[in-house]
This record gives sequence, structure tokens and C-alpha cells, in this order.
Amino acid sequence: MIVAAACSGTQQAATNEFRVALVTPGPVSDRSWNGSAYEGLEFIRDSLGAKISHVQAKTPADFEENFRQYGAAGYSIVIGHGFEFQDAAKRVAPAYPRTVYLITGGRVTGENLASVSFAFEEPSYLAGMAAAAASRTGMVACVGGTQLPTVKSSFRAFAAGASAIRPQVSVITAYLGNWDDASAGREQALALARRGVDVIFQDADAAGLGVFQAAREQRALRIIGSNANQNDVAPRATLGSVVIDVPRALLLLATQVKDGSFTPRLYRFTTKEEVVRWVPNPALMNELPAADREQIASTASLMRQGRFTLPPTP
Amino acid sequence: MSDVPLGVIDATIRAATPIGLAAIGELLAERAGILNIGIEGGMCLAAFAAVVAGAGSPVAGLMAGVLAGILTASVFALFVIRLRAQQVIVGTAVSMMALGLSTVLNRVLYAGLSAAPQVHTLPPMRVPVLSALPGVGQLLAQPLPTYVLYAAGASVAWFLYRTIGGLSLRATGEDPSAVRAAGKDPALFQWAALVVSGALTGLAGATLVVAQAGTFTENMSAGRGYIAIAVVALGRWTPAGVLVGSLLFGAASSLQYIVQAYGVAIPYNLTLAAPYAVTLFVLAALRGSHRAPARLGRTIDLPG
Amino acid sequence: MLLGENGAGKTTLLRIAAGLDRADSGRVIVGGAALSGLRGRPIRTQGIAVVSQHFSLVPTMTVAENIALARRGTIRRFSPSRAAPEAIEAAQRTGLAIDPDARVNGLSAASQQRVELVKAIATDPRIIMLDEPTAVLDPPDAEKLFAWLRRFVSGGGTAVVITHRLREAMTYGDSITVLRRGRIARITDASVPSETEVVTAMVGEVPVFRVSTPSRSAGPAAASAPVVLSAAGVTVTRAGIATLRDVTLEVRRGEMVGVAGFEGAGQADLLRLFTGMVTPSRGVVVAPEHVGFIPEHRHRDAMIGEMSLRENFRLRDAGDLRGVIDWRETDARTRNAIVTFDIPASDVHAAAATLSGGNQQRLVLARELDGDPPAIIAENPTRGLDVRGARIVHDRLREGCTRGAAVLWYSSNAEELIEFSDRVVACHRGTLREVAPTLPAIAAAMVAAE
Amino acid sequence: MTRDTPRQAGLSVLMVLAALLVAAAILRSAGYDVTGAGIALWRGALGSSSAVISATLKRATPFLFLGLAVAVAFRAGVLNIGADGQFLAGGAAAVAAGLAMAGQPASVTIPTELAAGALGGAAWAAIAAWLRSRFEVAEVVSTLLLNMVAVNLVGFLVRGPMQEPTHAYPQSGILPHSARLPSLVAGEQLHWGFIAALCACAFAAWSFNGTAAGFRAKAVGLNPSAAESAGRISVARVRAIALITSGAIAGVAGFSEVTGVTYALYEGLSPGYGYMAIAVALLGALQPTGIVVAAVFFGALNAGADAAQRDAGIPAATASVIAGLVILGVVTTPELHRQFRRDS
Repeated sequence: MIVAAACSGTQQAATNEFRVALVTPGPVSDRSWNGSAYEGLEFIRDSLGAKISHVQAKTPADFEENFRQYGAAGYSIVIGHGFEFQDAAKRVAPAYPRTVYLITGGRVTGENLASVSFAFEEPSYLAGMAAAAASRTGMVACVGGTQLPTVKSSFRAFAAGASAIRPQVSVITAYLGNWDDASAGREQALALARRGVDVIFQDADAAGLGVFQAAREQRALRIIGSNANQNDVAPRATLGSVVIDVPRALLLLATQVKDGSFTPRLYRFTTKEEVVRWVPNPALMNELPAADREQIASTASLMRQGRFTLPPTP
Repeated sequence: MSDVPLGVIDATIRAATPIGLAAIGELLAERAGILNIGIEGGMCLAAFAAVVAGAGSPVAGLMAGVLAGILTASVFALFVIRLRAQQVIVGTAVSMMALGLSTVLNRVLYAGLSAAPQVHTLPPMRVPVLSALPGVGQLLAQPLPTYVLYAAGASVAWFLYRTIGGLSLRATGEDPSAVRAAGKDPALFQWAALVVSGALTGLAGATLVVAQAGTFTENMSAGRGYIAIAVVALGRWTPAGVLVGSLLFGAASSLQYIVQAYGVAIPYNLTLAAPYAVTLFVLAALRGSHRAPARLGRTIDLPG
Repeated sequence: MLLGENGAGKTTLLRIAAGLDRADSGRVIVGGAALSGLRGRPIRTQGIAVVSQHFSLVPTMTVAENIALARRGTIRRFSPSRAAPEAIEAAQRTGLAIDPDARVNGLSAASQQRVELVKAIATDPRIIMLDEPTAVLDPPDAEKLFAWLRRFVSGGGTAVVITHRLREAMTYGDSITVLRRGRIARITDASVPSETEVVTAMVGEVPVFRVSTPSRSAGPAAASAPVVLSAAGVTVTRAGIATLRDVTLEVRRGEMVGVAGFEGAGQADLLRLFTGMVTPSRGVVVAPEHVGFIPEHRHRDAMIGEMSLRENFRLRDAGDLRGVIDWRETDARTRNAIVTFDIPASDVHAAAATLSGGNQQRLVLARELDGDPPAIIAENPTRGLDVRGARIVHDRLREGCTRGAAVLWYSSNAEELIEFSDRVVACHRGTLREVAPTLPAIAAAMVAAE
Repeated sequence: MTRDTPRQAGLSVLMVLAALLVAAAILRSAGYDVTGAGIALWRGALGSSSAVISATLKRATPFLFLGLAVAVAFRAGVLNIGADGQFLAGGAAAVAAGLAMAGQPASVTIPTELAAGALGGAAWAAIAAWLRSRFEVAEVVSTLLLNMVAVNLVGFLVRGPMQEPTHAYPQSGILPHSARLPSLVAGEQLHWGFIAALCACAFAAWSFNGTAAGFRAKAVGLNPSAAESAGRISVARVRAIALITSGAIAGVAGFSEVTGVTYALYEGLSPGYGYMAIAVALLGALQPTGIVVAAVFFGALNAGADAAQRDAGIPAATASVIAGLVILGVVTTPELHRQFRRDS
């Protein structure tokens, strides 16, 4: 039985059906990082007629198992949605050559392994500019769930953007320690507000909803959303959103896989591809000084042309 | 800057409210000899109920949370009292069920929505006259559950120490056979304690939604149910102690927010661990748990 | 008044009568109505107050709280400041002194007994049932109690009192019922019989123990044997109360010394002195390192019901065990014990709880006698055993003695003590004195001493 | 034990089935495809040798160790709720040791990692034991709080002292091959940790009854006063030893997970294994054989739940609802059996 098992481990079910699977590290109900990936999956189903499947993998131990199961079942694409999946993907991909493994937020590549990275820094930079321009106190802040590489680099870009508009602005960074505790998100936002912060850039998924709640209570507080377009979450307080159009990116790659034009490499989506973008809330943009608005607009157009380079981070 | 201390106190009060509510409930159960380690799940299910009903009005959300809490506690009570199963395992099981159920139902009910369900939060209630005081006055404008917490603390204290029923309930946790010898049914006190405890746990969960976050997120209780158990020990099994304990824990966690807000250069994971470490430290400094009810966690022996 | 030796069934009868336990058959009639389905239900509604021998006080609560616990109501007001005067008021009706603010776990047995009595009285019962109320009370308190009971009875109440003390029964009782081995041995009007008559009814006249012929050790020879157990001028104090006062005792090799005494007279601590479980506050105790000990409370102190026979066998000195347990050896010894002690067990893996009480006791005995310890201490070892079971206990203790062990044992059955002991000492309120091994002498030492 | 055991086991199976039916009813009313989910559950857990080996048994491994760890403490009457924290401490220590031993042969590295894991877990539990003996802090509270501290401490380690060499990701460096537990079956994920866990259970089965320490712990757990009086056992000492041993086993679970499955220290290494382990231990009646059954059951349930999510879109949280229901069903069996027997 053990010998048979050894064979079946790498045996892929042969099927011509186009099937796409998604593995997320968190709940797809967060309407943020994980939710947008699920939306992308549905997008692929509707646009390409793919059969889809999703699983939420709780621990690093589950990652590899789910990758293998999908590989063995003959899925065409398996998306691991987060940097944390890259080690597992690197181990599993060679065993299932007919499946393409895609890691979002990672940087690993292989025969049938590609990574997708989002230039989250670009819109974050613009968000930082807008934040500094909107701030009356000269203090802005970032609130993250946990300190992940993408979160960290986007916060860095945010700070760079803020000081590009107001060199003396101070940028505070805080982490909640999880992505679920909305009440903690609110508390952290209130503590920042009391400190004098009046614009907060949140990247804490579900817990970030608490940051919006704080803005509903503190009229002076402005929020910048992330991942999805969160401008409607608190329309009167949301300055804009740093959007990653994950569905668009995923669809783009899935289409390439389907028609055979896909090459496994590191894909980087920037403002130029309109996969990441800064979506301001027009209703609040008028609050910004006109000169600043112009500076933001010109930086944004540089980014769209691909002619903008972020200042190097220390 | 001068209102920073007030801000800390205000944040402390807010952080203490859900923990305190759950802890006062757990206190009541523990004094009756019942250790419910699964209030975390009850809290989360109640939070979910609150967001569902909270679409109507925040108060409806509170009521729904209370009901969900009572329901969860009743299931627990049925198994530990009527069916005499071990409290620790039933607590674990009920908590797992309630947590899972809140997640499954959330997916079922709100999967189609593009945004998270939002509810209106309770407005702060100003204490007449006093809230007009400069400085401290601003502390006297809290949402309803905060006042309920202190009222519940006072009522539980009154009940435990000033009524015959409370006396019997305390005796149930110490020596149920003495209660039976006095012609009373110890199981009845345990049931009552658990139902009230469930109501308070439910209120704690609902508070997270309708008084704080304004929305529901999966696992949003984020360990508060477990903290409540520690707070009961921290408060040495007295209502006043539990209130002080939950404020202490609230202070430790609000300081954690402040530390980050002031950009103090400590890795955030360490500041996040601080409230728990502080609690352990205080427990050690208070020397111990010898004041725990003597029969805590044990099934009542069958009579005769 | 209900009299009888230990295990005669007094407590059981009382608990059934009060509705605390359920009878296997028969009915309990209170005030003309059958008491049924009351197990675990409020007996207080029937106006019955019970004071058990085993206190039903909450140890961690104050006296006033314990007394208030018996009151009915849920949100009825309880005020610690008012409960104290109320408790004192209730106490004053009887003349018994209590400290309402003291915590029960810090009180002496006598104080706890007073609290228990006041608690019962405070509920204004119609019927009051007391189990050994005076076992630990001072004589003046006992008198106060009975004076109150007389007033209670003349006011239309009914009182049932279980006691060991003949004097009490005869002085204060309207009628005396003597129980022996679960049967009523005698019902009589209190004023009629003589003390000896009642004592005989209690302990029995039939020489049931004479089935085996004990081989007594040669008295004079034993006197020159080395002393194995000795206590010199020993005083033991617990929670400020002396349970033993200036006690001196020597037990020699091959000697079997019996201890007589009512419950709470101090013999429990006397026996434990030699096992190292009780340390004297004054005086010197000498005992061998290895002492076989058969405690009275089997389930609490001697064995673990959920464990198998062999595990219980192995439990002795498990604290000193190292490494791997040689179960084969233990099994062999356990099997040997099963045979020698006639324990009806299918195998060594059977749970000890599946054995009857008597057989459990044999198991404990077998374990403690295993390895021929130089000293054997037994506390009421035949309690609750039938004739055959008791015989095995006697034979084994005697055998140990013949082999050269020093045996110190306590029994609540005076006749048994006389039958099998070389010497008898009587314990009374913490003091010890040697008595002649005759029934009247022992009865006198236990009764007349009061 | 007694001749009632088979009947009780039968009743337990009935209760499990009843629990599954209730779960199915809940899912059906929520609008899910219950039949599809059932089939997926079966296939994912037991449907193929690969499912059994790579999913069910692999997932059972931490439950085996942790269930055993909890049982060791519970048997002595110590409520160790902190297996989760001890697991993390052991995992962190094992990774640290493995990385420090880079270049050494596996025969040296793996035993060192094992020892480090056991020590890490034991040390974390020893804090609770010390708080008990020195400050009378109840284990149920201290171990619970120590879990929270451990989770955050791991978060700190993977961003600070133990972060991987590029300092980009919140995880430790990856263990070299010589520091990994080899897989048991080529191409499958099951690793030698599973065999180690079975051995640990077998050893426990023997030592619970065969050694003086196991015997003392049992006596203390069942009846401390008789243990003290008849056995002359120091109850406090036995309990402290049990707690620290329990921590060491939980630490070994951490070792097995990082060296056999994840090959690095991550945040979120445990999704609350320590709490589920309480259920495993108690469902297994604190007996090694029972723990093996319960651990494999939990492994199968989790593996099956993932499959049900993949194939039928059932939320993974359903597994915890089912697990809760099953536990309630099984723990009720003795009492139902008792009442049943009394009535008949």
C-alpha cells in the first residue's frame, strides 16, 4: 500500500477542464486582501468559464497539503495568496508539472511557479502625499494588522510620499497584532487621534474596519483604505483607497495560462497596468490645498507612464 | 497634551468594558463552582447575533447578543449540570461550536455583500450634570454597556454578599453538600449562575459590535473570553476585584495603544504581550489562587 | 434517643428518616404523611432539621453565614452585620456560645458542633434530628443543649438524638432505642433499664468473636521484649485545641495493645503519631521507619477505588518508589493476598471499587501487613465487616503480633478489644489511661469518666 | 475495564453519528450541498492512501503529541491549558537549534533539535509550575496567559532575533535538509514525527502504569489525600513534575512540526492546537490508546473539512462545529449510560 501511495502522490489526474484554485491565509469574508482574491477567482470563473475552488489554510502546515491536493487533482492554476506560501510552493511545484502555481506577494519562480508582486508602494506613496496635504496637525499614521513585508514597504512608501509634500510631517506606525480584532483597530485609531494624528492609513483587513468606525466618531479624523476600494465604508471620512485590483491581475494571468502564452516568472504589477492605483474620494479631495492636489496629480501621471521611481528606502 | 491621562483612562474604560462584563459573568459561575473556559465562543456568537439584529437598532443588537449568550451558556449548563460531563471539555467543545457557528453563519448571511455589515453604534450616554464637569466630565459619557458593567458589578456584589440566594450560591461553589443539607438544590444555583453569566457574556460580545467596532469580523472576540477567566483570578473572585482587574487589564492594553501612538521604539509584539505579562505578574504579587472556590470545576457529587 | 455502636446503622436510619437518603424498601412517615421522592429535595419544608455527625458547614465561610445559609429565600436580604446578632440571638436561645464572625475552618470540632446546632435551631424546625451532638461538646455545653431540647420537646417538638453516651440517653431521653448491626436491639423507656443493660444491648452479649481461638502472647514474656512504639509526654495541638494531652504509651515487640474511646476522644491522632502523619507539639515519639497502617476512612485515606487491586497494593510507600515498577512481583504478592485474605476478586486488575467494603478492607490490611512490618497500627479495622471478615482481620493482626510485630489498634467495639488485646488503654478527651480488659471496666472508663 | 465497555463504545459511536447528523442538518439549513460535502469529507480524510497518509495522519501528529502532553498533566490533576504556548516555545527552540547546527550531519542535528524542543516546552511550562509553587497561581490561569505571551513572543522572534537572513519576511531562516525529519513515505508528507508520536504514546502507555512516576501521577490525580496518606507521595512535587513533563512533550510536538512539516518558524504555527488537544486528551479518556484514536479522528476531521471546503465550498469553520458536537456527544456517553442502566 505504501508503494502505491508513493506513486499516487505525484500522479496527476489528467483532465482538460480548466480549473483554478485559491488558497488564502485568512477568511475571504474580510473584504480586503483575502476577499479581493476570492473576487478574482469568481471573476475567472465568470470570464473564462473555469471551475473554481477555494480553501482557507490556517497554518503553514496546511499550505503544502492543499497545494499537493490541488496538484494531484489536476488543477490548472493554484494561487497561493500571500508571501507565506512561497516556501511550500517551491517544494510542491516540481511534483505537479502540469499545474501552474502562482504566489501573490512573493518572489519565487520555477518551471511552473510564478510570483506576482504588486507595486503597492506607488499608490501608497500617493496616499502619503494626500494624507500629508490633508493633515492639519502635521501628524499622520499607518495602522497595520501584523508587520508583513508588503505592509511594511507600503507604509515606508506612504511615509516617503507624506514627506514629499510636507518634509516636516511626522508619520507614526502601529500594528494591532492580528487581522480580526476590529475593536482593537478602533482603539488604536482613537489613541492616535488623541496623540494629534488626523489621517490614518489602515492596512489591517477586517480589523481595519474598526479604524473606520473611529473616524465615524471623531469627525476630524480622515482614513485611507487599502486593498479594495473602501471609499464607501465611511464616505464622509475616507480620503481615498490604495487599491490593488487583484481580480484584474489574476484574470490577466489566468487568461495567459489558458491560452498558453504564460511564462513562469516574477510578474510585477504597477500603476501602469492599472492593477494598483490610488482612488481618491472626490468629495474630500476639495479639502486639500490646490497646489498639493496638482503635485499629487502630476506624480500620479508619472506613475501611469511608468516614469516614476520611488525614493530609495534606508 | 494635558488630556493624555484622561485619554488613557477613557481608553482603559472602553477596553475594560467587554472583558469586565464577561468576567463578572464568569465570576458568578465560578462562585457557583463552574469553570467555563469556553466563554470566548459565546462572546463571538453573541457578537454575530448583535450585528444581525443591530441592523434594526443598536439596542436590538444588545438584546440579541444577550439572547445568544444565554443560549450558549444554557447548552453548556445542560451538559455540565444535567449530564454531568467534565466542565473543561464541555467548555472547549461549546466554544468551538459557537466560534465555528458564528463564522459559518457570517458566510451564509453576508457572503453576497460587497462591504462588511455595518450597524449604528450606541451613542454615548451623558451622566446629567456630572458630565459637564471639566476634565473628568468627559469620562462620564460612555455607551450603555459600560454603565451596565458597573451596575452589574454592584448588583452581583449585592446579590452575593447581601442576599440569602447569594450566600447559597457562594456555598455551592465551596461545598454543595452543605447547600443540600440546608434543604436547597445546588444545581439550581449553578443553572441560575450560568444563565446570568451567559447574558453578561452575550452583552460583552454585543458590546464589541454595537458599542465599539460597529461591525462584525470573524473571531473578533480575539481572546477576550480567555482574558476574562484570568481577570476573575486577578480579582480574587470578588466583584470589586474583578472590576479592578478588568480595568487593570484595560489599562495595560490601552497603554499598549498609547505606546505605539507615541512611536516608542519597542517591537510591537512585545508591547502586545505586555498586558498578559502584567496580569501574570500581578497574580504572582497577589500570591495566589487559594481564594478560588473550593469545588471550582468539579461536578457535584450525586446525593446519597 | 438512639444508641448503638459504630456501624450499627444509626446514621443511616437517621438520614433515611430525614429524607437525605433513599431506603431500598419501606416507607418513612412524617406527621402521618409518607415522605417520598425527597432525595435531594428541600427537607426543610417538612420542618425537619438534621445535624449530621459529619458537619455540613461550609469551611471557608463565617459562622454567621453558615447559620444564615439554612434560611429560605433567594433575594431575601442577608446582611453580615445583622446576621451576626441574629446568630447570637439564636445561640442564646440554647445558651451555646458562638463567634459569628469566625471562619468555620479555623474552629475546633466543638465550636463547629455548636454552630451546627445553632444553625439547625435557627430554622425553627418541628422535628430535630441530631447525630452524636455531644461527641465533641464540653459537658456544660452538652447540658445546655439538652436543657434546650427538653424545652423544645415540651413546646411540642420532636427530637431524635443519636449518642454513644449512656448517661445522656438515660438522663434526658424519653425513650431509648438501641440498634445493633442494622437491627433494633431494644426499645425502652429511658427511666427503666440499668446502664449495663443498655451497654450489653449495644455491644452484644453473644461472644461472636470466639470462633477462632486467639493465641495470646505470653504476658510476662512480652514485658521484657524491646519497646517498638513509644510516646512520652506527648501533646498534639490542632488549631489551638489540644487533641492529645501529655500522653505516654509503650508498645513492645509481640504485644497487641487495644485503644478504646468514643469518636473524637483523641485516638485518631494517637495512632497517627506513630505513622509520622501527626507531629507532636510536645514530647517524644519513637517508631520504626516502616509501620503498617490501616486508617478508618478507607476511601479517603487508604485506597483509590478507581485503581485496580494491584495498584492499590502497590500504593504503599509509592512516594519512595524509583524507576520501573515490577508488576509481576506486585501481582504475585497481590494474588497471594487475595488467597490469604480470602478476597473474592477474579483477578488483580479488577477495580478496587468493585469490591465490597469488607473486602476492600482486607485488601488494605493485606497491603499494610505485607512484608511483615515491625509495627502495625489499625484504626477500627473491623468497622462494617461481617463476622467472617472481622475474623480474618483479628487473625491477621494476631498473627502479626505472634510473628513479633507491635500492634496498636483502636476499635469502637469494646468486646472485640477485650477479646484480642493484650492490654487495653482508654482514650478520653485527649488523655490516656490503662484499663482492665473487662467490659464493665472499659464501659466505665468511657462512660464514667464523664 | 468492565463488561460495560463495549456497550459504552457502541453508545459513543451512536453519539458521534448523531453529532454528524446534527452538523449535516445545520449545513443543509444554511443552504450547502451536504451530500457533496460528505463525499468530499470522506475522500479528503480516508478516501485514498494518500489522503490517509499525507492528510489525516500528518495532521494527527501534533494532536498525538499534544493530546499526550495534556493527558500527562490532567492525569496528575493539573489543568494545563497551555500546551499551545509550550508547543510554540518548543518549536522556536528547535528551529534555533537546527539553524545553529547547520553543516552538521542529521544524526547530530536532529537529536539536538529534539532536545531543544523538549527543553523549550519544559521551560515554558516550568514558569507555570514555579508560579504555582512559589506564588500559588493556579495553572489554569497561568498557562492560559503564557499562551498569549508565547504567541506574541514568536511574533517578535520572527521579526527580530530569528528573522530569516534577508530580513524581509516574518519567519525564521529555513532549516537545512540535515535539520529536517525525513518523510516516512517517499512523495508523501508524513514524516518520522508521526512514528515518534506513536512511540511516545506507546512509551506513555507503558510508563503511565509501569513506572513509579506514572503511577504516582495517577494516584495523585485520582485521590490526592489517599496518595499522600497511604502512598506517602508529595502531591505538590508530583504535580510540578507532571506539568513540566507535559510541557516537554508539547515542546516535542513543536519540534516535530517545524522539523517535519514547516521547516521554519512562522507566526501562526499553531491555530490553537493546544486547546483542541484538551479535547483530544479528554476524548481519549487520558489513555494513550484513546488519544491515538481521538488524534486520528481529529486529523481526519480537519483533513476532510479542508477537502469539503475545496470540493463543496463548505467553510473550514464547519470542522470546529462538528468537532464540538462530537465531543459533546462522546462526553455525554458515560452519564447517559449510567442513567440508562439505572432505569433498566
